[in-house]
Amino acid sequence: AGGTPTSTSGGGGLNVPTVTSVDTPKDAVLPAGDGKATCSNLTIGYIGAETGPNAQLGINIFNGVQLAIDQHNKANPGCQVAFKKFDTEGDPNKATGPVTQAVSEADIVGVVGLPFSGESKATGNIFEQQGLVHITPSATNPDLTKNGWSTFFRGLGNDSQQGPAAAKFVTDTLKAKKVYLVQDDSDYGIGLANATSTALGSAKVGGDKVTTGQKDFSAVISKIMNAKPDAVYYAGYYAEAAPFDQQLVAKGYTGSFVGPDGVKDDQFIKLAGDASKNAYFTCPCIPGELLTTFEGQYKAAWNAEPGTYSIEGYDAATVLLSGIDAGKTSRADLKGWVKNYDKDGLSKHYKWDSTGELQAPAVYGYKVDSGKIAYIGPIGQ
Amino acid sequence: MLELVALSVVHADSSWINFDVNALFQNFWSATFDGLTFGAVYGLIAVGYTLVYGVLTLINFAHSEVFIVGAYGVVITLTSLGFGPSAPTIGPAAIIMDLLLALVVGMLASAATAFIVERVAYRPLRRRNAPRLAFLITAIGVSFAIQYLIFLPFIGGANAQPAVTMFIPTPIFDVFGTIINNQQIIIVLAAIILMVGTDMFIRRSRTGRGIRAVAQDPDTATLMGVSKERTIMITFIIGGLLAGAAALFYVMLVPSGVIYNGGFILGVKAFAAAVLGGIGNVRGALLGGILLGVVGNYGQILLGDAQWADVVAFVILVLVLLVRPTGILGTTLGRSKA
Amino acid sequence: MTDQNENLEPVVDGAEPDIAAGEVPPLVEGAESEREIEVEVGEKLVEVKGLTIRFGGLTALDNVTFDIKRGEILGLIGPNGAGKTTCFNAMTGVYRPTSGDVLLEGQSVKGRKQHQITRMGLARTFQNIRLFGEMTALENVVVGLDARHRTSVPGALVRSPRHIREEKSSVDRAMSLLEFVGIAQHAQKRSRDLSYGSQRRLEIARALATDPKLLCLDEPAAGFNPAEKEELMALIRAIRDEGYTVLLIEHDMKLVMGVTDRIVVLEFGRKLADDVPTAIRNDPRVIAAYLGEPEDDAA
Amino acid sequence: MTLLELKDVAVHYGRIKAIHDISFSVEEGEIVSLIGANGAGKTTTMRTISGLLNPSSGSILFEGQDITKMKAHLRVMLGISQAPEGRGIFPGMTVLENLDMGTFGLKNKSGVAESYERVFSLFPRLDERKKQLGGTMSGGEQQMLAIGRALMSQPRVLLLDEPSMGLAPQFIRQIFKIITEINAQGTTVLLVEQNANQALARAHRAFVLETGAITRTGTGRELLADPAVKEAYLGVG
Amino acid sequence: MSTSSDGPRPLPTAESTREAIETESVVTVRRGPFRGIRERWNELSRPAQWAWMLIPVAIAYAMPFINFFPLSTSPGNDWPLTLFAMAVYALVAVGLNVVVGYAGLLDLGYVAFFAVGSYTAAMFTSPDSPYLKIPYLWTLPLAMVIAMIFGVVLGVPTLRLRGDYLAIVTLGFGEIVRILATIIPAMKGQVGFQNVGRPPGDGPNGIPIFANSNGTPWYWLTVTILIIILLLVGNLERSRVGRAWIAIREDEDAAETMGVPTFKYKVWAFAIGASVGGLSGALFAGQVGFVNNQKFDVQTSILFLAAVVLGGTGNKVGAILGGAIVAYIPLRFTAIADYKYLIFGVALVILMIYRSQGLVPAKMRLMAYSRKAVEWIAPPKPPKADTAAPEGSAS
Ligand SMILES: Nc1ncnc2c1ncn2[C@@H]1O[C@H](COP(=O)(O)OP(=O)(O)OP(=O)(O)O)[C@@H](O)[C@H]1O
Ligand SMILES: Nc1ncnc2c1ncn2[C@@H]1O[C@H](COP(=O)(O)OP(=O)(O)OP(=O)(O)O)[C@@H](O)[C@H]1O
Ligand SMILES: CC(C)C[C@H](N)C(=O)O
Ligand SMILES: [Mg+2]
Ligand SMILES: [Mg+2]
Repeated sequence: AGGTPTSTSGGGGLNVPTVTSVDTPKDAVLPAGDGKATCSNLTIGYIGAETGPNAQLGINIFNGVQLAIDQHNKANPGCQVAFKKFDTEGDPNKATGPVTQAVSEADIVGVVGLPFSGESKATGNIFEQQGLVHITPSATNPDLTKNGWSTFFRGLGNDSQQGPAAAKFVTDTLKAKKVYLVQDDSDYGIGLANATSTALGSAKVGGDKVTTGQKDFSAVISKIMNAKPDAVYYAGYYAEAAPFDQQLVAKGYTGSFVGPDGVKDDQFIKLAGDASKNAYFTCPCIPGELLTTFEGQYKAAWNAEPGTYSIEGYDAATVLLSGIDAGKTSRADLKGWVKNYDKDGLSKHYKWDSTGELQAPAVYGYKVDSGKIAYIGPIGQ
Repeated sequence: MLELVALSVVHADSSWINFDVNALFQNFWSATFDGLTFGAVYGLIAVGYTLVYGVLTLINFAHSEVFIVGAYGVVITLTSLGFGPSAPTIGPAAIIMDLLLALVVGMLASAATAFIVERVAYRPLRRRNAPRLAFLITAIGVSFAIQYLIFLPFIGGANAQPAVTMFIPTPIFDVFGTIINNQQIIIVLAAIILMVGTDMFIRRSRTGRGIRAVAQDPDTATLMGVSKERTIMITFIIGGLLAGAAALFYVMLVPSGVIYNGGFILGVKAFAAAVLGGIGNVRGALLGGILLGVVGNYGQILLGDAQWADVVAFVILVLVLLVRPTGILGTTLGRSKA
Repeated sequence: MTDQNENLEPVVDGAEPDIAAGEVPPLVEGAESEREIEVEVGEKLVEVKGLTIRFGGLTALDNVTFDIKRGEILGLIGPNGAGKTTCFNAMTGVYRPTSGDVLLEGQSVKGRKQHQITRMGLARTFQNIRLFGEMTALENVVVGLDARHRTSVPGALVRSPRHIREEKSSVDRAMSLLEFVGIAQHAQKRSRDLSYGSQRRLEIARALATDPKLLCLDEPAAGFNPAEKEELMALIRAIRDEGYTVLLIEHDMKLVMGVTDRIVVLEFGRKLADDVPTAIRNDPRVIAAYLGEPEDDAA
Repeated sequence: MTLLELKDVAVHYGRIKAIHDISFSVEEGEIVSLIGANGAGKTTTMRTISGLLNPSSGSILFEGQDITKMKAHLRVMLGISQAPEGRGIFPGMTVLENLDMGTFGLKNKSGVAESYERVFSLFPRLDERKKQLGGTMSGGEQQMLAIGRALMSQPRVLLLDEPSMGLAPQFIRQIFKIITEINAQGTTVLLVEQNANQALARAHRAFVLETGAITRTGTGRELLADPAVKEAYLGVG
Repeated sequence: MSTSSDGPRPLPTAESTREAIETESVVTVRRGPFRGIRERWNELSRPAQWAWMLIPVAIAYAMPFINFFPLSTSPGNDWPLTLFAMAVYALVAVGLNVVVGYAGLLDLGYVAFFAVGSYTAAMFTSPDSPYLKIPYLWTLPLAMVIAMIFGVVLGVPTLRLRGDYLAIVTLGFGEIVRILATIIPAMKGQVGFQNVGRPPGDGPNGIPIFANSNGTPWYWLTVTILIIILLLVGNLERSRVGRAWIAIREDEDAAETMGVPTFKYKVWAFAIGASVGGLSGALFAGQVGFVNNQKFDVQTSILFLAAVVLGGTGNKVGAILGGAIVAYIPLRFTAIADYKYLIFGVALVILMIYRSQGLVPAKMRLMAYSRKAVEWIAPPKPPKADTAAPEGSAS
């Protein structure tokens, strides 16, 4: 994804050029397809958080899925695909019920989900047993593809790819000599932190752990202030990253704040307020919001900016829909279809290896620029 | 019990627990002052638990939601007053006016919630002479109901409210190389003033005596001319008012903390604070809150993981209770034996 | 079973010797004391030695010494606040004596847990009724009986033979006790719903169930009218006749004078007198401190 | 004039009918005694008058005003004060605070000082123990405190439920002296007692309550003389 | 408080004066939806009662096939798995009822024992754990033992605390266990343990019988265990142990004075409750097949408590009912996710207001042979409802 470089100054007094617009990959597959598809009573499912502490991440995703399906059905009068959601609250312990229910419903041929690594772990074998293909738009724990599941596909790079890229970005692009690494207690955060930590090597001057749901970061912050780092990398979600960054700045921190896909969301800016000026993001995802068409459609549908993983959800659904359009209307066929899929999506090129990992996931950089997430460009393959 | 859990599962890698005394020394004072600030907020919330517990022997789990509603009140007011993510451009006087307004709204919002909860949920139970546990479960039900009412997309939604910056904390003075900013001072002072006021009210005022009487023997209190219903209502309202105040300060500290389920854990902490200080005792509530805040911070820095904050806090709580079964300032209600 | 090993080993339940099948109490007249007490009738059963209890500044009991002879009914009287209940509490382990000691058959109760003291053979009723409100009268009594039972938790879990034996025998024993205090017909009522009088009787039955060597009654007649007091007097005598020793706190002189064999008078925590009723009645100090002019003392 | 009047008042505990449509009245300045066996319903009657229990039927009038539906704490304001059975001491309050609660309902606090003096002179023990927690007082001391507290509220009518319970003989006599005394000072008294002799001797009028119904009425002396009453409540001999 | 000797009014206990006011009216306490049934039930002979019990048991086992619209949780959630969840919650409630309902100890950290059970199952069976592996079914008793140890370890220091001080301490303990699960690497925090063991056996299609997607066998297993536990708890209830517990609940001081070693029995209550909690945890872990720190939070503890009280504190049948309902409501409404917890909360409030005593008001039978007592009473009327209750027959 190329674009037109401009230049503004971001956090940490650095000067990182931003890319203001990304042109939609020309031959990216879109849900609409050719409009000639025919099929009858097929359903695509979303299984994941609708409620619970991480509801918003789920909402971002299924809104993307819903959008794709609506576009498809609008364009293909002959093929009306139904959409059905199952709530797991993002909790592994609550996931088996909905998943079992979903796989037991014959008309569900493909699933987008599950968003979180934990719940994906807990339920992957159920999909496997019933041969139901599912593409996760966001679960990034590397081990997920090591279970030998033939039905599991990951629609984005995993943490072991993002980590090194992030490290490189912080040290090279942001020229940080001293990096402080903070992680939350999610497997996502942990996995990512480990990958990043090793890649950072000596540049890492300190590390700390915070908790999902934590609001008071004063203790961590006072340690950071003593360590005087140039950059803080936070491996976790925006729910904690936002208050963290905000309190950090309130305490007079002047360095830059870098977060991963879990943090890269408009919510982060909303919640961190002005503090977010110093923020950069790494993400194995391309900027949905910069794809003007997609952003427009999404906004029109949900009158909200596309959130983290909205576009991954949209793409995942598209992969499945295009299969249906191609007449792959049985679970087995659709699974085969995804296995051999090799096309551009809006966010990236989708081609999976035998384990279900994307073959060439890239990692991209972002920064906050005048209250918006601005695209910097690819920062690692 | 800590040790046992540890032993049972950790042989080789004990890297998870480290005693970084150094870090503690380096950050001692900042940890202390931050602990004070957050502790003061816990304390304000704790009063609600302490008072309601006093009159109903009820752990009012809905109080955390009373608090969060107040927080929503504060944020919404400030936003509508033009506050946003970036620091306001208006003059200090104007800011103070607006903050006071927000404070009032927050307090009223919380108080109203507390009042309604009392009327809708607890009073019917009293009418039916329900047992204590029935009250407890109702409280839990109310807590759920309010949380997920806010959760509904067309009310609060799954997201936290956008942050509002009230003012940029500016350093006032420097203690042992640790900067103390106006925000911290404001919060701690305000909390103390509110607490002392409440404490006075409970101890001195006629209503206060009524509250204590109902707490100890509702029936006899009635025979003394105390209106049980009215007294209970007032305790809920006082608790609500303070929770609302706490909400403002909390939003000051954590502008992004205003989310449908944002009160619960805070509530648990506050209740712990109330017990630590001696349940039924207003001063105890503040003391307990501050203690939890400070000690939690120490533990967290010493042991190097935010999670430890709660562990340490609760262990302290247990130890204190084992030494003083009724909390630091708590007195047994003189229940003589036989 | 003998009291020796009963008292020597600190009584943890399950540790007591077995009730031989032969000793299952006789049915209807099953109320009499089952204990073998080695002190002879008329000898010292309990010795209160220099008992002192202070609450902060206040000395509730000041070096009080008296003893209770097996088989007697000893009255403990004195003005309000004299220290009677406190004395009870010290004997039954509710309060730790500041100094002094209480001996039951030569065994000190000091440092023993309340429940152990009860098992040693000191049972009491409360000045204010304290029954287990949700339980039936019968169950209340059986809780008392359980003090003598030794089914372990695992035993109960698997309904061991001993458990079954004890459960069966306890019904008979409990019913005979209820009958003895005269409320057998209420056996299945929740104790909370019983009338005040019945509750007082139930408390006595429950205390008897622990099969005490000494039964301590704290103002059992409070709130009774004279007629009812008459009945109570009869009951207390009957208890004594069943072989129990009784310590009685009571403000009603008619009752005290009527049933006690001997009276100890406390005033301001000190022992004022210790003598037979007739002597006490005419003891000028007692009259001054407590009774006042007898002829006024209606009822 | 009639100060307090009950008209066919019935009281239920759940389904149990504890009081069966009783009616009686108390004239201003009287001492009226209510005697009866355990469980007869005396306490229930008292609690109903003071408003702790609601009658299932019938009505209660105070100075002709219907107070059947009036909240208990408001009745106190009218001058109905009760020393409850079981004393109802506030265990966590000191003796002084307990007494102070007695003045809670008073509109004008004038005379409170006198009340204190009066109570303390009646019960020196309370004076000695001003700072002791109510819950740690002895049974009898608590009884004194309960009565003293009732007096603090300068009531129009004083409801005493077994005031002599747990008191030592000389105090019992004193209590009854006090009762006549305060009555002489103009306070109307409704007295529930097991100590029937004293109660009847001191009462202008008295009622016998049996299983929730009034079975005998008369002046104190009449009932004292009544053989049936003697037999049932005074104890033979 | 100490000094009320007020005739037949509910006896004020050490716990709270308020109790006394609450239960002014005895009859409302006694009434309950099943009152009539109780009466008739007690007329029945023991064997007859046994025979009758077979019906509900049969229905219980048949539940997976009773899967129709208003009742069933599909399309939101798989019905057999829902039933399993309900059964587990029921089991939890039965265990917690021993602590809260019988001994009257307010435990807000019960989830800790559930967690201990889950982790026991996970760490001894999951390939993700370095420790020695044993067959899953063995972890059930093991979980009980380990949880019981935890119960004692928690109980000994804390059970000296009275009333709600205990509540907050247990709540803290619950949190500590969860947090340690996060901090201690060996317990793998949110990463958790995958492929937790299951009972042996494969179905025709090669899918294990006890696959985590196959609710029915898990449900039957749990129901069976539940019944066994019920019988055992029933035995305790009708023994000196049960009486000691209730006595402690009613008036701890008086109990002590009546020779009940209160502390010892409180610890027992804790230990027994804990072991049942651990058992349920192990079952749950087995079905889900994955264990991490996410489920063991305060809310869950509180839901457990809600289950007990909802059903009727101190009543086994009630506990089962309560547990089932608490698990059921949210799952029933998964389809309308946004509203499910709103509905749940409101339901709790309404149920509590209109069934303050719980769905099945407590009526413990504390004696095995109380029927014998009847012979003693020249019966004006047959023995009151006090003696037996529907659950009474579980002996
Ligand atoms: N826990 C305590 N703290 C302080 N003082 C106490 C405590 N318990 C009892 N006292 C005091 O000790 C004295 C003795 O009390 P006790 O209850 O033994 O009196 P008593 O002889 O039973 O009187 P009564 O006949 O009224 O019951 C009383 O003055 C009481 O106030
Ligand atoms: N809370 C209650 N629930 C059910 N029945 C009750 C309750 N309180 C009292 N009763 C019943 O009401 C009747 C009257 O009780 P009450 O206490 O009024 O009697 P009393 O005359 O005061 O007796 P006492 O002389 O023992 O005080 C008794 O039969 C009692 O069993
Ligand atoms: C929604 C995503 C942030 C989830 C996260 N990547 C995980 O693996 O759990
Ligand atoms: Mg006494
Ligand atoms: Mg009475």
